[in-house]
Amino acid sequence: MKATALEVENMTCGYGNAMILRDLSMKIISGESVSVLGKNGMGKSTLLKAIMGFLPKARGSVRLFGFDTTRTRPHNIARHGIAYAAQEQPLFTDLTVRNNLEIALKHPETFDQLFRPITHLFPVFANRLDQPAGTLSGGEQKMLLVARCLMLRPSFIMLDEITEGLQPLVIDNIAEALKWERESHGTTMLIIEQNIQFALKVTDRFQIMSKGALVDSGCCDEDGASEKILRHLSV
Amino acid sequence: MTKSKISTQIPMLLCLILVVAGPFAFDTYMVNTLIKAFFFAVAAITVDLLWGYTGYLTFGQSAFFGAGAYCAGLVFTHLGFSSEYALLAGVLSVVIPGLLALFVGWLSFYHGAAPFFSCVISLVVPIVVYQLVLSGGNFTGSSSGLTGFETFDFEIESWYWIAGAIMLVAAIATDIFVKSDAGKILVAIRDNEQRCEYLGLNTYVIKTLLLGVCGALAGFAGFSYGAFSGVVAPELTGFSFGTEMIIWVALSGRGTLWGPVIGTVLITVISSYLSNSIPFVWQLILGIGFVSVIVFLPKGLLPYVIRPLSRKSSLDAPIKLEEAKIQDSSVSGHAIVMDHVTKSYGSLDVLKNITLTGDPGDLIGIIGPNGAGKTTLMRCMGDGEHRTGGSVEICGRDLGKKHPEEVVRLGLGRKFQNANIFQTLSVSECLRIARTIRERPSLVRTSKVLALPAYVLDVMKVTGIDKKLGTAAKDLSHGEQQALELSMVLALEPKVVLLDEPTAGLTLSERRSIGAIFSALAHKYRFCCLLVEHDLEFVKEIATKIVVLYHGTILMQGDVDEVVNSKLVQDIYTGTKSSARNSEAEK
Amino acid sequence: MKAARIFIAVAAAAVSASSFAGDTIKIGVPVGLSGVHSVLAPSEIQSAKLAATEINAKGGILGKKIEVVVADDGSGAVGAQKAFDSLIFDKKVDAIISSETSAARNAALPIVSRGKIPYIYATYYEGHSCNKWMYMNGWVPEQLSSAMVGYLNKTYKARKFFLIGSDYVFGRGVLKFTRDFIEKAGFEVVGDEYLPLDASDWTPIISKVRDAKPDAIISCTSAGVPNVTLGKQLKSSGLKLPYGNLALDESTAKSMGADADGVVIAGTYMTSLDTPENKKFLAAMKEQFKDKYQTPNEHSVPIYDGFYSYKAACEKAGTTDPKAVVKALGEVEITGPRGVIKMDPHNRHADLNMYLAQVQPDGSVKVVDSVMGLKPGDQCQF
Amino acid sequence: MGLVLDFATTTAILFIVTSGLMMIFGVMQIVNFAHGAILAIGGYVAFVITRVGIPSLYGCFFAFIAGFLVGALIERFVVRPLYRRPLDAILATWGLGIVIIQVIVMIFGRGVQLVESPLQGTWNILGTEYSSYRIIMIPVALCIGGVIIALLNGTRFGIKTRAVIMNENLAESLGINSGMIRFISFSIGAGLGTMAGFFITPLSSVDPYMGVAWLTNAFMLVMVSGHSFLALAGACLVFGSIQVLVSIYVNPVLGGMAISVLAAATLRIRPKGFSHD
Repeated sequence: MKATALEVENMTCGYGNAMILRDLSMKIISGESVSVLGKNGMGKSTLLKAIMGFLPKARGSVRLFGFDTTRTRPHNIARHGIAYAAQEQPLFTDLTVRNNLEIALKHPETFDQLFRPITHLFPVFANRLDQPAGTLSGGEQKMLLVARCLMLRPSFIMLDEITEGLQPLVIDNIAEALKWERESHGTTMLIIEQNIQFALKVTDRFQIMSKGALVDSGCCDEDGASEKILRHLSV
Repeated sequence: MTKSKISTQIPMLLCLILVVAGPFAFDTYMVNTLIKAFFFAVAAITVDLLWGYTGYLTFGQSAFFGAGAYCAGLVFTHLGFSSEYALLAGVLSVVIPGLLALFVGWLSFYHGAAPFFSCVISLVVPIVVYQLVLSGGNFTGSSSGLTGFETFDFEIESWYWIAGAIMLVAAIATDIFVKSDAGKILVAIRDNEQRCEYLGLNTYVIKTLLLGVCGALAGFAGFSYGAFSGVVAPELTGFSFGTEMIIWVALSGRGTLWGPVIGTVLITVISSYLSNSIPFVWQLILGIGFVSVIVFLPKGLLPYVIRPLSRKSSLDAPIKLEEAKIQDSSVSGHAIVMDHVTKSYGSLDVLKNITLTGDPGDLIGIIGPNGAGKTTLMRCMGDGEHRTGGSVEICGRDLGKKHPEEVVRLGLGRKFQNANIFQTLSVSECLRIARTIRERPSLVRTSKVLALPAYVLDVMKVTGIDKKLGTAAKDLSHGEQQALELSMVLALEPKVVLLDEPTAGLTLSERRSIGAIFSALAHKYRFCCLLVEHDLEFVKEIATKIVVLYHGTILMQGDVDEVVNSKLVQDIYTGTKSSARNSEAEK
Repeated sequence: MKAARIFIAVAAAAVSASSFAGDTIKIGVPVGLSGVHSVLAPSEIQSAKLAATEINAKGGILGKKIEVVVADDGSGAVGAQKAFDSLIFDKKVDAIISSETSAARNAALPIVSRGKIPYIYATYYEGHSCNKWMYMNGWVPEQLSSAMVGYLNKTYKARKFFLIGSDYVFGRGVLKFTRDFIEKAGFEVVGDEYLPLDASDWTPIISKVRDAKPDAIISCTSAGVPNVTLGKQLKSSGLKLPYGNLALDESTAKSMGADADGVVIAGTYMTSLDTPENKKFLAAMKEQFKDKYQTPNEHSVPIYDGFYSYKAACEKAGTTDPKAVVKALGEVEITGPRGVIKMDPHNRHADLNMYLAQVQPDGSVKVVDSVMGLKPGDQCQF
Repeated sequence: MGLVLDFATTTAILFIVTSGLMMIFGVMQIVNFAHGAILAIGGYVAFVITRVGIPSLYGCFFAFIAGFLVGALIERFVVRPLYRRPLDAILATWGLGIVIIQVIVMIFGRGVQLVESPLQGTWNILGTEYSSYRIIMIPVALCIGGVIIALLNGTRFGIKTRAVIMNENLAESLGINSGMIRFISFSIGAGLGTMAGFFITPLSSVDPYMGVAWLTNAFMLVMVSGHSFLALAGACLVFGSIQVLVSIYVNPVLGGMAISVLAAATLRIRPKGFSHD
């Protein structure tokens, strides 16, 4: 039996005393890729922030790779091998592309070695390392974000609406990169999405979130997965 | 007895006994020290009012105290002493520091001034006054100050009773004021200035006036001090003295009025004894005490001294709810009209050409994905300075560049996303402050009756907060807090109500009851409600009209069915729209 | 409640402390332990203690031992009020002998009047301060400015003077007198500038001196920090002008060392005075304070003299009754390290010997001129 | 020429004195009101070092280390609980300043100590004799500025620090311990403060209250400069020069408050002050 990567048990949390997530439980096996889908404002981003340690938990617990991280501070959670791409302000726009990629590395001297595969996945960065990240286009910034996650050689990647506002080509590029990562390193992933096609492409199973709770789930390759999701997302 | 009464009466009684009995119990030295301490205590009261109650950290009260003292020193030195000149100096010592304080207030408080900025200004004021005194040469006596002028020829006992009476009057008057309905506004400003503005209170005018009064009071205390001691020195105007006042207030308990009074007197007395025998150790103890209190007991010591005495705290006499007469509420024409409203940050357009109208009885649901500009849209309705183009009319009147507190008076109420209330005030106090623009609160009395419009009473009844009038707002559940904020907004008797994600974080049953309330508000009481909401099902059930906002533009507006069934909205909600739309945008 | 208990305890302590009265004569010595005068405080306390030890060793005053009570006046008016209040009304001293700033003295006078005890102001000051309980035994500008201006003119042919002072009663008072004296003598004042008491950056004033091109500088800052910083900054500014400092004392000069090289100072006391009284005084100082010995100066020696004047007055009056002592203070004459000190009962000031000296590169002081028995001019009328 | 040198040296001295305060304010938006006391510590380090006979060139390192250690203690025990209460942090650090000053008084006494200037005399700059020590302050300020900019832009610590300044949550999510960064920045800021105290002592004298006079001006300069050290240098130049001009041509006392008043006026008109963003 494979090890558990993430285990959330009866977690209740939110901002101040407004609880966004109520009694939420979920489990991800090591090597799995899971998407969480749902409409806006249902608490999807809150879930990632809570796992990452940015929100205090009123009740319940979070375990990452067997460690209890319910009260661990974000930087220590990051050191458990978690790569997280937030939806808002995920890059240091004033720092260069290189600095953005390098800043989280444990051993900066391994930069060149780690960067080599990235140039294959996202050739666009090969000769733009010294450009401030803020001057990249929206799509390039999202790619940089994925690149940063991959360069950490993480055991667990969490992406928050990485495809938001992107061209189909870029979305495909990112999907390819994530597939490559899973094939070559077997990385566990938790992906928040609005884009159903993308989610089905890069994850094994999906969960639907509504009003702070997980209300449905399914396998991405089962028949009618797409329809099942649409039922929840449409009105 | 109630908690608040005990915490007031014991210290008040102590002060009274001290003031009456002092000359019989103490020797000349102690009496001398106490007289000065009483004058300092008056200054400390002003610091407490400004900082403890209103939340404005000021280093500057010494400037006003010193200015008052110099009024005494300058008049008596250069014009001489007589009863006419004494009167002149006394009047000047109130007028000059008062005007100076009003000027400082005008500098420090304006729409959008950061609290940090006001604090910085308060630091500069004593420096400027100090330097002006120093540069005054023989006129102000420069570094040496003014000494040896003739002054009131009272016996020391008389001085003691005069000083004590001044302190008691100042303290009791302040006590009455901070407990009155109007005084609660100070705490409201400290707790949540933004909410105050959106309740129609002009907070910067209130703060400026308060500073003016506090400046005048500190000035009078300074005048008395100068007249008593016969010495007016630049130190009295300086920044160090200003921070000393903060130390007195912080150690004994900010926001507790009698704490600073007693604290100031005690600290002044103790230091007058210890600063001669162990001067450095005493300063050290005071410094360590101050740091520890700030770090560990931000409320100061008094609340911890008083607490054991008031274990059996119960509520004040219950407040009675009553129905208020609503002023003429008919709106002819549109309740709100937005015409080509634009908001941009630099080259980034957050809102583009928004045009929509709302009528009494409308409940308009505003939906759209994250970052569509929903909250920005609300802000453009609530604050005239926010939009960068286009025009807004509320109840037929142009929004112009009006600030929130003026917009509220046009008939707009805004409920924020997070429960935006006054944490430390009780439910009834929160509601009373919300009624300020309708019913002028008393400066001296606490009213036992709270008159609210019928629909507010309805909301309170449905949500159960009418049973919790005496509870501090911070002790309510999240749902109750949302209900409280809604009640506060409605207590303004608005015509247009903005509701920003009012159901976020609520339980299912709470959502249902709040939905019913919204429907009633629009349909029964003819408000024009604008509701920003993610939960389309919720909107679908209660809205009369839906506006779909997407990337800063109105993608669609119309009937509920029309919108909900459209392909466009389906696409947005299932994510298929986003890629298509944006690829266009990127080209 | 707890607050009340503390309060009662403090109040009780206050009452009990004040009800003490012993068989000693208490003499209050307020000094500037903090603030600009803090440089001088140690030497002042030593003078007072030496005088007390010597007097007690010879049986005290009228058979009673004397006790020195020191208080901090913070070198300013507000602190002085606290110190005098405490000394007179709390510690119940019999007399006060002090060498303080003028602001401190002025602020304290109303308290002395209320306390009704003898007060000897034992240092130089700007003059014309009068109180029926107070005597002075230090110099006033009438005695000093004439000596300094005369010397600078005689030695350096100086006719254009630049005056620099601390902005306080003493600085302004002395320099105003000096200015009048210079102008009366037919010379010229090309500038006078003041900085606040606590200022330590003299750059702007030094720039002005550079532009005004005077023949000599006369400064009258507060003793202590301003004196040191001005000296240092003048030295490092590269201006090489004759410089007379009316408020520099020997020990400060010594600690400044090369920074004070060449500065002309004036006063009624120099350690190098060759009189038996001075030699005996210096020996006793070194004997009593050993390695803690502070160089005696224009502030501390008058305190020492003040103790002996007070002793003589008590013995003449045969009592420590304040009124009688004040009367007697104007009648007695003592001989101290500075020579004969006799304070006038009406004018309240004393005739003094003035010495002019120049600081050497190692910080020591060499007497270069002297004027004996200078009159203080009309100061008070009692 | 004298005036130009006055401008340049005043700017340099102001920059030296404010850089430590800036370091702390820039990274954590906390104003360290113990800065005055920290300057005094530097003064006393200079005093002790000249007594012991260590060449003053090394002295500034000792001063830095002393300040660094004191800063570390302050951060750990006083400032850390107050990150979310910046106004209280001002008060607590001010109280701490009182404590430090009293401790100094207890060890060294209330009096004024004198420290020999390591560089006596004057230099002739284009025909003007000018205090050599003041002139030396210009390269010292440039050095300090250069080292800080190199530290923030060229080192890994610097990049992490800038990351924390720009977006603390993001930095945390990348495994950067923002608490540690703050701790180190505060300590460095305090170290810069003592070093500044060390450098200004030969210009004046050493006494426990020596730093307090500098505090408000330093505070106001930092306020108008926002996060940027370049803006700080600019503010020091502009306000320092105005201070010199007002002091010479109007009144030295008014010169003393020129910085505060102008900075406050600048903030009223342009709340962001000198910083670009």
